[in-house]
Amino acid sequence: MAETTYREALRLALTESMRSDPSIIILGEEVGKYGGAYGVTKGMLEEFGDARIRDTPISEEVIVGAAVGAAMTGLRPVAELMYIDFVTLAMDQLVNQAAKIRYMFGGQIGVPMVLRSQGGTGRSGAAQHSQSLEAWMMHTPGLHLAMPSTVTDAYHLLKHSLTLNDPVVFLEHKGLYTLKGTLEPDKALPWGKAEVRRQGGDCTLVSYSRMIHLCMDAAETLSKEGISVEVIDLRTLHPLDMQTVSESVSRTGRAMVVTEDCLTAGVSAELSARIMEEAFDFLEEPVVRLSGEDIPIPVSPQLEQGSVPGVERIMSTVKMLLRR
Amino acid sequence: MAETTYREALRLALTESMRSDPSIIILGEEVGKYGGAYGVTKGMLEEFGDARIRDTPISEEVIVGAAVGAAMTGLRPVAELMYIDFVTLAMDQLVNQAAKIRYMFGGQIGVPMVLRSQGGTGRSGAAQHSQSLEAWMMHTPGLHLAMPSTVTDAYHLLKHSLTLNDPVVFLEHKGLYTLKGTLEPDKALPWGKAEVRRQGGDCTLVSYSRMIHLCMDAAETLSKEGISVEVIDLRTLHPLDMQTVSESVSRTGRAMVVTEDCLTAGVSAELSARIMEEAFDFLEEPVVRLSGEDIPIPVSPQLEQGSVPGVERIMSTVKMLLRR
Amino acid sequence: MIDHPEKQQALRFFRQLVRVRTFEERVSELFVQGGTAGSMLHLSIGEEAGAVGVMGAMREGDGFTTHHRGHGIFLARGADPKRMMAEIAGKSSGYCRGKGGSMHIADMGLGHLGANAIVGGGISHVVGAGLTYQMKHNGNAAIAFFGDGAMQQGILYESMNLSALWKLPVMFVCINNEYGMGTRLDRASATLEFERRAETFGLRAAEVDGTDVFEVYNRSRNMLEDVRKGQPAFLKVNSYRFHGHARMDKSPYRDQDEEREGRKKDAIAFLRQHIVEEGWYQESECDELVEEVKQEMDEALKYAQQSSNPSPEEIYDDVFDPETDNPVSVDFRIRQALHYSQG
Amino acid sequence: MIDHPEKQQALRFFRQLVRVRTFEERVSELFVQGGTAGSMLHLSIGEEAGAVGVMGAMREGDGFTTHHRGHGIFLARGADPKRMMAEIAGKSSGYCRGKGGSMHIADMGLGHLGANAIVGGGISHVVGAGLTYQMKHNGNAAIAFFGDGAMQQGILYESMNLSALWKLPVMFVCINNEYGMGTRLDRASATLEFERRAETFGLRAAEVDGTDVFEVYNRSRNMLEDVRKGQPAFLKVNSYRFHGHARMDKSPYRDQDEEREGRKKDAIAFLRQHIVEEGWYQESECDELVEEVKQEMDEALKYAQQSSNPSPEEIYDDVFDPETDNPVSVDFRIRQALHYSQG
Ligand SMILES: Cc1ncc(C[n+]2csc(CCOP(=O)(O)OP(=O)(O)O)c2C)c(N)n1
Ligand SMILES: Cc1ncc(C[n+]2csc(CCOP(=O)(O)OP(=O)(O)O)c2C)c(N)n1
Ligand SMILES: [Mg+2]
Ligand SMILES: [Mg+2]
Repeated sequence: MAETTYREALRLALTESMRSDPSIIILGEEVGKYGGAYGVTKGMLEEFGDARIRDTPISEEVIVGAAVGAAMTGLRPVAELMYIDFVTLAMDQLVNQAAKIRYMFGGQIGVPMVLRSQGGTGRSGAAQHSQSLEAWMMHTPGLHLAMPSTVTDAYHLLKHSLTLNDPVVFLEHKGLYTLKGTLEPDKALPWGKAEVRRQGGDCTLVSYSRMIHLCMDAAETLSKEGISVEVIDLRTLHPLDMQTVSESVSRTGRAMVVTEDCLTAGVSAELSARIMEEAFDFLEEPVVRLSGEDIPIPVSPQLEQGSVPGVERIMSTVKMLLRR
Repeated sequence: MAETTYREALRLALTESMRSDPSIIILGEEVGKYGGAYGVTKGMLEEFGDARIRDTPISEEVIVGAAVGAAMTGLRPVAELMYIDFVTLAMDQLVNQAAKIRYMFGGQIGVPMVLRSQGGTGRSGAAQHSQSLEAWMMHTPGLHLAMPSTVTDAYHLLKHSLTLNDPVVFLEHKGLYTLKGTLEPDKALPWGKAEVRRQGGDCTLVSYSRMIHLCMDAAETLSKEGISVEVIDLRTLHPLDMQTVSESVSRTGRAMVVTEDCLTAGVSAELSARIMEEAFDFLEEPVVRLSGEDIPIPVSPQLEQGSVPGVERIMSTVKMLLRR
Repeated sequence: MIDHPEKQQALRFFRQLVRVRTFEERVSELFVQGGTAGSMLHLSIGEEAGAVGVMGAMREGDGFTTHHRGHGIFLARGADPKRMMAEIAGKSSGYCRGKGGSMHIADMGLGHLGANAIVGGGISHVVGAGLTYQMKHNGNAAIAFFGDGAMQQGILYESMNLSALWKLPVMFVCINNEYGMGTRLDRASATLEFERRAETFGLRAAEVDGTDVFEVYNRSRNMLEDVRKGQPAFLKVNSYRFHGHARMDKSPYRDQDEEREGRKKDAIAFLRQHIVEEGWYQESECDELVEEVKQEMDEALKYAQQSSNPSPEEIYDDVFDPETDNPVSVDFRIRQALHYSQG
Repeated sequence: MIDHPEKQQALRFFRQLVRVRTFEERVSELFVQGGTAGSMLHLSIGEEAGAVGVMGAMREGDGFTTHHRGHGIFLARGADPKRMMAEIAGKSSGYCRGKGGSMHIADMGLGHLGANAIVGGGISHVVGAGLTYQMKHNGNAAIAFFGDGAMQQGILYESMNLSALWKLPVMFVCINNEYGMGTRLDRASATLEFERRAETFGLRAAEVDGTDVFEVYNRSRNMLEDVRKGQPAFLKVNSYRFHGHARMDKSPYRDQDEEREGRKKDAIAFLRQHIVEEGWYQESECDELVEEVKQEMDEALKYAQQSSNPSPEEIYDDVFDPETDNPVSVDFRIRQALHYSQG
């Protein structure tokens, strides 16, 4: 089968969904003529026209707010924020409105929208263009939260997002768009189910998005040293598939969470706490959290790299955890 | 000594600080003529005049943004957001600007401002007026985060906030303003130091803000049943005094974190993970997280109450933890 | 003999105005009895003509959002006062089953896309609704109601611009009651030329006397014709907030004379006088109508009082589509962690 | 013989304009060599007169913020091109010690309160700076530079209103280069009457030809006089973005003819012609000046290339005031949890 990029897989998911569901529209900055800042929607304007692929002004708050209103009245909008860092401008619409409307209104209506964006380091975007802010959304009841790491997952998770009746925050990673892989369009991929990317018996690495690839590289190298690491890709942070995780940890007895977001009060805190809660009796060591440093992201590529976990540090931390 | 309310203690802290530091100004909605939605700044307009106590339009984003600019140029602004729920409108200014300016600019300048607000349940404010959003700030490097529970702490923490050279998010609780207590103006209260509010040997309760009082009530009742609970008030979530916490947990072997914010990816996740990391060898049981439910806050007073921890549930959970 | 159409309209409007005011008076009673859910209760007394006039010009299928002071608007739309009152009391027979309350009443059936407790929070939703209507070519319009205070929220201008840029069937209605909480308009806004502001964002704009329900109605109707054709509009309805900001506020920040004058701007009194002068109703007939409405609202009040509270386990309902997701309780998690049986 | 003052000014402006353009050309080279930190590099070629003209009218003590396309503005303020270039390269000799980069250059000494990578993000900071200056009665002004794209960000209007309401010494300068990324102004804005918008928020407003540095300068100087007295102002400087949005963008979305015409709006070419026509400089003297500037910028480039990268442990510096707080590394935490010795 031909290789597909993560970017293309996303585009394919959007395209196929739009073909079969006329209520889907895309709105955001540069999604049309420009084809998206990271090229995800390139060519879609030509197929779907400017009524369904809508370039917007630089007005993040109304981009999300209009998506909310459209979703309430019968459309299924995909609102794109160019960088997740800009969600800071639309938190009211995301958190106080989109996430709460079904509940506040007593279940009368859902808000079937997808907020697509991308985050993370890797392009020296500095402090305002490199953040990983998924913990905020994970902390917000009412939001689904998908963070695909592979070509096939990007495709299926986005397609599934476009069938849910509640808001989905769909976070891509700027470092993954050029990732290549074989797209398996027929793979069964239930929403909210983690995937064991690699089996192993010595310890369990739990991660998602770009960090999965670093974990896999680390696991591969470690395997040559006789260390057997299990790698779990959560795929979605809401729903969160703790069953797969605790099953694994109860076998390995050692767990390490790897995330790119800042350590303190980040996603790794929740995962660590949950693992302890669900597999306490099996834990030989405390759950280890290898996350981004508690700092803004600096622009220097060297410093940027040091701000988030890398393969070397994953390996050395696994070894510490295993007392090797 | 005369009893003082939490509200008065805050006002006193502001007033004394403004008397001694002419660079302090207050800006926000209704802080002047109205005296603050919860009455904290009542009467201050009369003393300090409208150049220093500034009513603003309903423009949360520029309230925080103007505070940032004022702080960078020599003032020490106290920006008030009427409800922490409205920080959703000013997250860019708080997170991308205030918290990162010192770092992005290579240490050239700090942003000495205090963002005062209040959160929590207790007044049937419903989903957009009852949230506890401190986890977002705790997850943001560059912010101090204070959440006082007592009259004396409110006073000292606010005064200290007004001496720091970095932004402080100062979160009051709408249910505490009428709390009475003896203000100890001379108490030494180092920034970032937790307080053991009650000593006990059977388990450690870690909490802050309003929940402290519920923990204390629960501990009192439990003591009559022969259960001895230690209660630790964190006071500030950044800095976070884990030393006091782990010292306690290493004695009691059992820890429970009580917070009002939503459970998932909330403050209790960080505290739970940290306790495990720092006191793993001493833990007889997993750290227990008793937090707000993962739901928006409903308006019905009965439902609202059920959304967050109460004294009864603290007691029953402690008993479960102690297998009584 | 067929009634003069103006008479019919006048009487319809009069009844609606009285209904709004009387409803708010009952809400106020409910509050005093401690029967409302919470203290954040904002009465629209003094603003009735804005609600009734604009609503009169709206059509079935149109959508709208309101601010926190939206009881009157929804009632004028045809809401059931019983279910409104029940919602304000936080009861399960309310529009939102006791989850939303006064500041979050909504009803998709009547096109009420929701009251909002964030100043400016609901404005952008009508942009999205307008987009839906435009794409469905259904001729509907989407109307955002908000207060003068929201005129300083940035999202309003983003919303205006986008509506005009995309030629959406959207109308922005500012219910100007001269105050945002304790702050008089001129202490919040550098200029008072709100219509000019709207025009520079590409909207048609006008202001109307919010004590004259006919003027409000006629202007809205005219505007809405163009709105439906893709020319978004802005309407400022001038009125006065008779009472405090919230039910407990005694407005000490307002000048007594100003208040006295302000309360004279009473659309109901004006219309009643007009109706009597025109001979459409006699005073006694007006009294009868008022009495009828009182009974209606008394019943609403009673209904709310007698309705039951939602049951505790309902807190987990409707966070998500029940088909796909349901939150687990904190207690469940704790029991799981401690290996306690669920119970 | 004393030079005509206009000549002196013209030559000063000419040098500054050439410096800005040459600086940007060197930045572009640095990029091609892979020497810039990141690809988010926005050149201000074509916008030089806005930077030089407004800056010429500013005084010592004035503060300002810029958008992401702010190199020229800061250079015109008197920045050291070496340290600028080093910052763009992410080196420790840069203005922000390699932490900020192109989009976050700042220098408190020169009143540069920071470039900002959030469209509209720095605008409100001048409101606060203006408040400081007002309270200190120091006669300073605070100026926000931003692009036409920021005209649709709500915070701009909140900032304008507050500045006018509080009579702050604040000036808003929109460097209109007709595009926000790939979107031409008329596809982003429902109306193009930005000055009218500003006026409805209480500002004095004007637009100027951004290819005429004298016009920009004179208008700014006039405006700033009133600004200092508490009358905030808005200035739109019309120009054209000669190159792509960021260094890698080839602007496929732009019409070729439009680009060709746009690039003719060249403030440098116009001024040079004027200078030669007036006989203030001969062509050869102009060439000499250009050569001098080239050398200056070559040196800046070399300086940046030769500067060293910040050292890895610096990532923990300056998150907080070093006197009060310093973050602990993730590795430290892990070692602590696993009882490993630190190291
Ligand atoms: C974003 C936001 N800021 C502040 C508040 C608190 N608040 C509630 S109503 C109100 C005044 C609103 O004034 P206006 O828009 O004129 O409406 P009115 O109350 O006069 O009907 C304020 C400040 C809020 N609910 N939301
Ligand atoms: C809040 C925000 N939204 C979007 C972006 C991405 N972005 C960066 S520059 C830009 C275009 C800005 O246009 P304009 O304000 O006209 O400035 P110019 O680039 O033309 O100088 C966009 C959309 C951003 N950095 N910040
Ligand atoms: Mg008002
Ligand atoms: Mg531009």
